[in-house]
Parts: sequence; structure tokens; C-alpha cells
Amino acid sequence: MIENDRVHYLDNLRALALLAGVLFHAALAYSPLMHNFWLTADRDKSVWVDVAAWFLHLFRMPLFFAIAGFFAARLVNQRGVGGMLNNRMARVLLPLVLFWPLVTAAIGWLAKRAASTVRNAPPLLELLRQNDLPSLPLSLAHLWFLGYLLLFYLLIWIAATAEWRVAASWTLAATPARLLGLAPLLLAPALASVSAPTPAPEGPLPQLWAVVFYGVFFFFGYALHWRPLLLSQFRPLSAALGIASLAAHTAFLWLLKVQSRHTGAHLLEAVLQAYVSVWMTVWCLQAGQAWLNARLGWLRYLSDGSYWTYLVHLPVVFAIQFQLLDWDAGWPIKWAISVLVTLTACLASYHFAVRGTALGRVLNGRPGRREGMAVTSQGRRS
Amino acid sequence: MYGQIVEQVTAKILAGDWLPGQAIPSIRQLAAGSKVSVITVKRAYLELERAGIIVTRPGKGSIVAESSDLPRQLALKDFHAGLSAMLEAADRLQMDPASVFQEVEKELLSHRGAGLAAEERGKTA
Amino acid sequence: MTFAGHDLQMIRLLVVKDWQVYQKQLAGYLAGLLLALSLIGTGRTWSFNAGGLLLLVLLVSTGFFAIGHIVVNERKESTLPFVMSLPVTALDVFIAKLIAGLLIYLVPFLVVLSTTILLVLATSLPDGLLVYAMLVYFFMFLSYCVALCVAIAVESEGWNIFIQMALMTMLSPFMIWAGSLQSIATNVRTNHIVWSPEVLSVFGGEVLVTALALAVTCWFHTRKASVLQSS
Amino acid sequence: MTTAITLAGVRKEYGGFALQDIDLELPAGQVMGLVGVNGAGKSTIFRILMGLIKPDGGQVEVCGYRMPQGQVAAKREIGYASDDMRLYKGKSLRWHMDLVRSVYLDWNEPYAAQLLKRFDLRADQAMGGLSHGQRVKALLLLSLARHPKLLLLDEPTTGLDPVARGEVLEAIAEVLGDENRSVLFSSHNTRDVEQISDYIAFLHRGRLVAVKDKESFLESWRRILCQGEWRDEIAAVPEMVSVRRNGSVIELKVRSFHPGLTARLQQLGLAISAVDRMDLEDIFVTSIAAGERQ
Repeated sequence: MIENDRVHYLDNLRALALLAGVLFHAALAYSPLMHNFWLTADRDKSVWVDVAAWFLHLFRMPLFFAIAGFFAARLVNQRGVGGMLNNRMARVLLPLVLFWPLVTAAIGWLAKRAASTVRNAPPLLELLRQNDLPSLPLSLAHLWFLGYLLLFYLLIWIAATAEWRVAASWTLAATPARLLGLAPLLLAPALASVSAPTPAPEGPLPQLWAVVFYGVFFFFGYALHWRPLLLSQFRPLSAALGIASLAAHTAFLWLLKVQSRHTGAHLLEAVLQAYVSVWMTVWCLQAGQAWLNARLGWLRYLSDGSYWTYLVHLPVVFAIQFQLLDWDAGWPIKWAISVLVTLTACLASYHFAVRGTALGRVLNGRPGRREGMAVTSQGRRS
Repeated sequence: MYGQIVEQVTAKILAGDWLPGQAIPSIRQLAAGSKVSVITVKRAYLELERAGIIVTRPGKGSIVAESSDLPRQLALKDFHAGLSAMLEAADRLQMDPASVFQEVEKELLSHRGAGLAAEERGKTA
Repeated sequence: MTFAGHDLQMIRLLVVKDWQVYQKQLAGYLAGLLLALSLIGTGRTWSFNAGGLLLLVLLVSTGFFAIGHIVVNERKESTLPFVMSLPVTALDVFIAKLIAGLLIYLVPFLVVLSTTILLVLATSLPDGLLVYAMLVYFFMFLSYCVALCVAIAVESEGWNIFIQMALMTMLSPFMIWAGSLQSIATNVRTNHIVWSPEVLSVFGGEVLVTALALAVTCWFHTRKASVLQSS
Repeated sequence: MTTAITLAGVRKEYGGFALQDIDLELPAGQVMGLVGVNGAGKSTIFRILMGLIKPDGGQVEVCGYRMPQGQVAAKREIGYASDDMRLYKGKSLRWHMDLVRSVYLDWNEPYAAQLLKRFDLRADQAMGGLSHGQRVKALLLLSLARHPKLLLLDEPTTGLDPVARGEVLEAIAEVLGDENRSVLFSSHNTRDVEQISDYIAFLHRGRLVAVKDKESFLESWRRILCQGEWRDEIAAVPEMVSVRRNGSVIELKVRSFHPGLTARLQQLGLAISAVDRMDLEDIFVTSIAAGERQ
């Protein structure tokens, strides 16, 4: 049914998840929680940014990994594990190798320039200015997700080679109730081992908690490919899931505000985050299947450009927000400007400089059949 | 072992499976089909050809001989084979021709009945 | 496609074959290596140490089992006649074995090596550790090469185990000795990466021994008259 | 006529074993059975033919290629399976088929599928779980499916049950249909050799005792049953290989039989009661026993 055609709702959801990343990263400058750790942290900040941004943060990457898992399964199904790996080398490893140095260099350069020009320097920039640090610590920045994707693709190869069918059968045997009720509890220890809200695992080495946490979503998506009817079983729960997630997130934020480094409270935070992640990911998937399962013109285009946009957006956001630091305006205006300018710049550059070029082919597959970043159908000719 | 092939082919012809003039399998086909070496089949075909049961034309394979009285020929061949076996045994017993005839006559008499034998003898006399 | 009388395509095929025969085990080792890396990445002292230890143990054992699997087993399990029935010369098979053996080891080895470099340079560990770590890693690589060569030349399980054990027991004396080298001892706890003549000559020695082992095995193999002598 | 195999004056010595002065020729399109007891040197001959062992002397030519120099080209034309050959335990037959297919251009997949079915093998089963018979059939499948010009089969039917033996012989016999393809196979089951081979080579203690086309080989041996007084001249008849006496009944086994021989025996005062052809098994045992006595 979906073998030879695009899975529209996942294409659309993936585009939205990646674009949500732009909104999220642009919002961090106005987050009180991140004020001390963010290069472009602004003087004007609001607790409402924390409320919204960290809610989004809890499920945008899980959702993305679930979708990536689904498309990995689709590739394995169409071309075998070797074919999947070959395809992923071109679509994931190559962009990582190409963009990581560029992004790192760009951010480093921007930060250095800002350190000498900006008057209202945020704490992190001030630190850079004072200590004259040689460079920022080695980090994959926002491209860490590519590293983890590669790791998960490798795990698929390992599992297929070693013929570990047990894990697959467990996933396939999961019922909706177990998935929503028990799976989050399994994820909680991973989240409990890091600070809340969860940091980006951007270091050069894989972080165990992130491997487990995002890996579970990835393999959930992988299993979803073989259980196409699973999502519709969640539909009756749609409203309940949304409300429960919001409630859990509120509880989480309240705990975060009142807790005093208490281990029990930290554990509870982890549990709450895990529930919100799983529930909202499932909610998004079923909502996408219900409402976005069609070829929507504007989203279609966004979906094509979303990979490129996501890869390059962070330096652009930084470049804009460094300029905005010394401007006296409210955070909503600054945020809106940084988002709009970033999206415009990224999509325009995509349209004029990437779409028809070799780079566009690397990111989106062969011309004429742009399939977003995770899917191609080279095997099919029409 | 080639004897088996000879019998097999003769039986097919006698049963009418292979008709006079019809091509029979090539040596290699028959060898592969009956899991017997080529050389064995070759020898069997030689034997069959010598007996006039099949005809081999160089380069064209073998056919069943066109003679109208093939069954009779085959029977005759059997007869001659028996005859030569008998003579071989007679040699071993060091019988002289006269006693060989005697034995044959005796056997004929008991086999076909006395009257018939007498009639035969009258004709030849 | 031939080069100097060797059928490169066949050699490639034999290497791929060995890779596939060993693939299942290799997948297990890779999974273990990923776990070890994740443990190290977690950054706590206990997990850092556990991950580091796991990394080294996996590296040593993957080498040990790679040799057992692709060299010793080929004779023990009587798959050599099958390989030799393919259109190859004994020398092609030998070259393929050498390449496959190195390749199968180099995959986990390079993972571990690059991780170590990354760790030393990117974390608070003293950068001077890099020189020492490289010396030790190349000693492990040398040990593997020698063991591989011996296994290919002798093809006996007993000798293989003996040589590998002997080389393994030499690792810690080597680590102590290398640690006592003047330029290592003075720089290992600092952020200076110093390639002194002393260190470079040890490196040179390591490279020389590796090359010698490979050369002797090659020489030995070209003189071998029969592949399946023992029946 | 071209020859598939030519061995001329081949010698090989190792351990306590010596292969001596092997002269052997297998014309193309023929099937040759190599007969001999265990340790006679059959496997050594196969290995020399495959270029796996370099002989101490003599010349070896297989499919027109000098061995062992031409072994790569020769092995492209040879399908070789031996009793001591094993496949990779952890891998499936399909994997092995793909491996062989990637080496030889003339791999015939439909024929391979047909052989799979006939041999009752499953392609996705790991080799480790196969019985001896299945393993032999798998090896044979890998050789046969690429239509090699020359099949070298070292003990292909050893240890097989009668059904599997039948299947294997049938598959080998299919090769007989093609006049360009030759087979050399060894067996200590003389019945298999007698059934499908055109030529018989008799190997004993590293020496070729006889090489002949099967029909004249079988034709040349006779078992003669007679009665009479024993005289030492009987044993001195040059064709005599074996003599057994039981009272006045004397059983003689002779080679190079000719009609004149019976007359000669009669001259020696023997009354002949039967002259029978012998089967290969009988010839085999008789000549080995005779060889031991010398």
C-alpha cells in the first residue's frame, strides 16, 4: 500500500519536526533556564519561553528519530541492510562530514567577532571574551543527531548480522497500553542520569543515555513500519494524550522550579519527561496520520528544504541574534525576526543555490524525485 | 552390463514402443538416461547392429532396422545364441558331432511329440 | 584484472568471503565497542574506566578470534580444499588472508584508536598522553601482525595460541618500558605532544618488526610447494 | 582427440608414501573411475591434478593447461569435490551458491534450482546442520551447476545411503550426455565405477596397475571352473592370477583371457565346466590379493 509511494504524513511530520528545531534554537536566547549557557542569551527573557520551548524539546527529536527509524525500515525492506547502509552513507555521513567543519567554523568565527563587537554580551560570550579561550570545546553542535542516526543504522546492521530477532519480536508484541504505560518507565533511568531539561548530546562520543533514549524512539519507528495499523489504535486516545502531556509538563516545570537538588525529585522529573516524550511523539504520529496524510503543496516544499535548512540554521540564527543583542526590543519581536529571517535565508538559499545542484542531490536524492532526507526510491523507475 | 542395454532396447522394439525406421536415442542420451557409461551403451549398440536390429548411419545416429520380420529375426538371434551356447558346452564335454545330433533329436522328440517329429523327418527325407 | 600475476578480483572476493564468514562475530564486537564508547562518553570516572577497559579487552579478543576464525579454522574445519578448488593460486589465497586479517582487525582498531585520539585531544586528559598511547597501540597492532603472520605460516592452533599468549604477556612490560622512556615520562602528564628522536626510533622499530614479520611470511609462502600437504 | 587429463611419469613422495611413474590419460568426453584401496594414492592424484600438490617429477596437464602453473585457468574448467572438503558451517548453501556464482560466469541458476530440488536440499539452511549425505550433495551441486568441463570427484559416493547414492550417480550421469565433458572419480565402491565409467584406472600402493576401457577390461577377466588333477604347470600359465582348489574342483581366475586359453587348460588335463565373466569387485579383490602375495 505504501511500499511504492511516499508516506506523506511522515514526510510532513519530519519537515515540521526539523522546522520546530529552528523555532526551538531561536527561542533559547530568551530562555531563563539557558541564560548562562547560550551564546546569544538576550537580556530580555521570559518564563513562557521555557514553558513552550522545553515542551517542544521533549518530543521534537524523539519524533524525528521515530520517523527516521520508520524510513530506515523501509529502506531495509526495499534494498536490504547493505543497500540501506549505502544510501545512509550518502545521505547522513556525507552531510555530517561536509557540514560539521563548516558549521563549527562559522559558529566559532561568529562568536569571536561578537565577543569583540557586542556591548550587551551574555554570560557565555563574556566568558569567551575574558578568558580568550582558544576555541570552543569539540562538539557536533546541532548536527549531533546525524551521529546518532549513523550509530542506529550501524546497530541495525549489527542486529541483522547477529540475527537478533528477539528485540524485534518484543517491539512487535508491544500493545498500545504497554507502549504508553510502561515504555516511558524504561526510558526514565536514561533521562535521570542527566540534568533536566535534557542537554544536547553533542560531544564527540556517544552518550549512553542518549543512545538508549533516542534509540528506543528510533526502533519504535523501525517497528512501526511493520505494524502500519498500530497508529490508528491510538486515535481514540488523542485528546487524552494531549491533555495528559500538558499536565505532566506543567508538573515537570513546577518541580524544576521548586526542587532543591533532591534525588527523588530528579527521578520524578525524569519520569515526567519520559511520559511527555512518548505520549507527545505518539500523539504527533497519529495526528499526522489523521490530518497531514496528503501531499500539501507548501509543506511539500518545506519538506524538501527542511534538511538543508536544519543543517545550516544554527549559525544563521546566531548571526542574527548577535546583531539583535544590542537592540532594545521585546523578546517576542526579536524571536520572530530571528525565526523569519533565518527561514527566509535558508529557504531562499535552498531554492536558488541548493535545489538544482549536486548538493541538493546529496541531501534530497535524485532530481525529480525529491524524497526529503530519509527516503529515496532509486529502485523504482517511472 | 551391456547385456541389460541390449535387452532393454530389444524389449522396446518388440513392444512396439520404437517402430522400424524410427530414430532411437543417441548413445550419450541413453547413457545419461540410464546412468550407464557411454562405452557400455556403445558396445550394446554395436551388438544390436551386428544382430541387424538397429542400423547406425555415421553422423546421423541409429534407427530401428526397417526389416519387416524383426520379431522373427530377434527370435532367430535368440535361437542362434542358444545353439552356440549348446555347442560350447558340447565342446567342453568333448562330444562328437554324431552324439550332438542324437541329443538334439531326442530333445526334439520329447519336446514336440513323436508324430510331429516323424512328419518333419518325412518331409526332409 | 590482474596485478603482477595476481587476480585482484579473486583476492577481493576471498577477502569479502573472510569478512562475511567472520561478520557475525565482528558485529558482536562492534556492538561491544559501541557500548564501551558510550560508557566512556558518559564521563563519570567509573564508567570511563570500565569503558576503557572494555575497549582494550574487546580489541585484544577480536584480534585473537579473527586469527582463529579466518586462518586456523580454515584448515581445522577443512574449508581450505573448498577455497583451493576456486580458480586461485596458493599465493593469492595467502595474500587474501593477509589482507582480510589486517582489515578485520583494523576496523575495531581504528575505532579504538580514533576514539583515543579524540578523547585525549578533546577532553581534559593531558595531550602528552597521546604519544604514549600511540606507542602502546602500535605495539598491539604489531603483536597482531606477528600473530597473524605466524598463524598463516604455521596454521597450527597450538602455535597460534602460544604466540598470541606470549605477545599478550609482553604488552605490560612494554607499557612499563615505554612509560619509562625519558621524553614520555616527562611529557605524559603535560599538554605537550613531543615526538622525540627516542620515541620515533621506537616507532621505527615497531614498523620494522611488522614489516619483517610480513616479509618473512611472504618469503616462507612463496617457497611452499604444496597447499594441502598433510592429508 | 583432445585429452582432459594427461599425467606422464608423475612421481610424488612424502611421509612413507610414494606415488610412482603415473601415466594416465583421460580422453575428453569420457568417464574414468579410479579404483584403489584406502591409501593407494587416489587423493594424491586428485590434488596433483588440482595443482594443490606439486609433483616431484613428471608432467601434468589438465584441460590443456600445464599444472601447477596453469592452475588458475584450469580450475575455471574443473569442478572438484572431495571427501575431506567442507563448507562454511555458519553460512547457508545460498551463500555458498552466491560465492561460486560470483566466481564463475557459467553458473546456471535454473539448473542449480533444479538440483536443489532433486537433492532435496534447502538453500537457506546453515551448512553446520547438514548430514553427510546432504553435504556431499551440496558440494556436488556447487560443482555441477556451473557445467565444468572436467569433474574431479574424490570419493563422491562414500558413506551415502542407497537413495542418496542413486541421486548422486544420476546427477553425474547427466554429464554423460555432453561429449565435451569428462569425469574422473574415485571410489572404493566398485559397483559405482562399473556402472558409469568408460575407463578404469587401477591404483595400488602408489602405482597404476591397469588403465583400460571398462568393457575390454571386464572382458579380459574370466573365472574358470574346472575339474581334474592338480599340476603345477597350471599355476605357471602366464594369465593365471588366482587359483583355488576344493577337492577335485579347481577355480581359476585369469586375465588377458582368450579362447586359446581354454584349449591350453584342457591340454593340461582339466575338464572345464564353466567360463564366467567377472564383475569389477571380484577383479578388484582378486588382483589386490594377488599383488599382496607377490
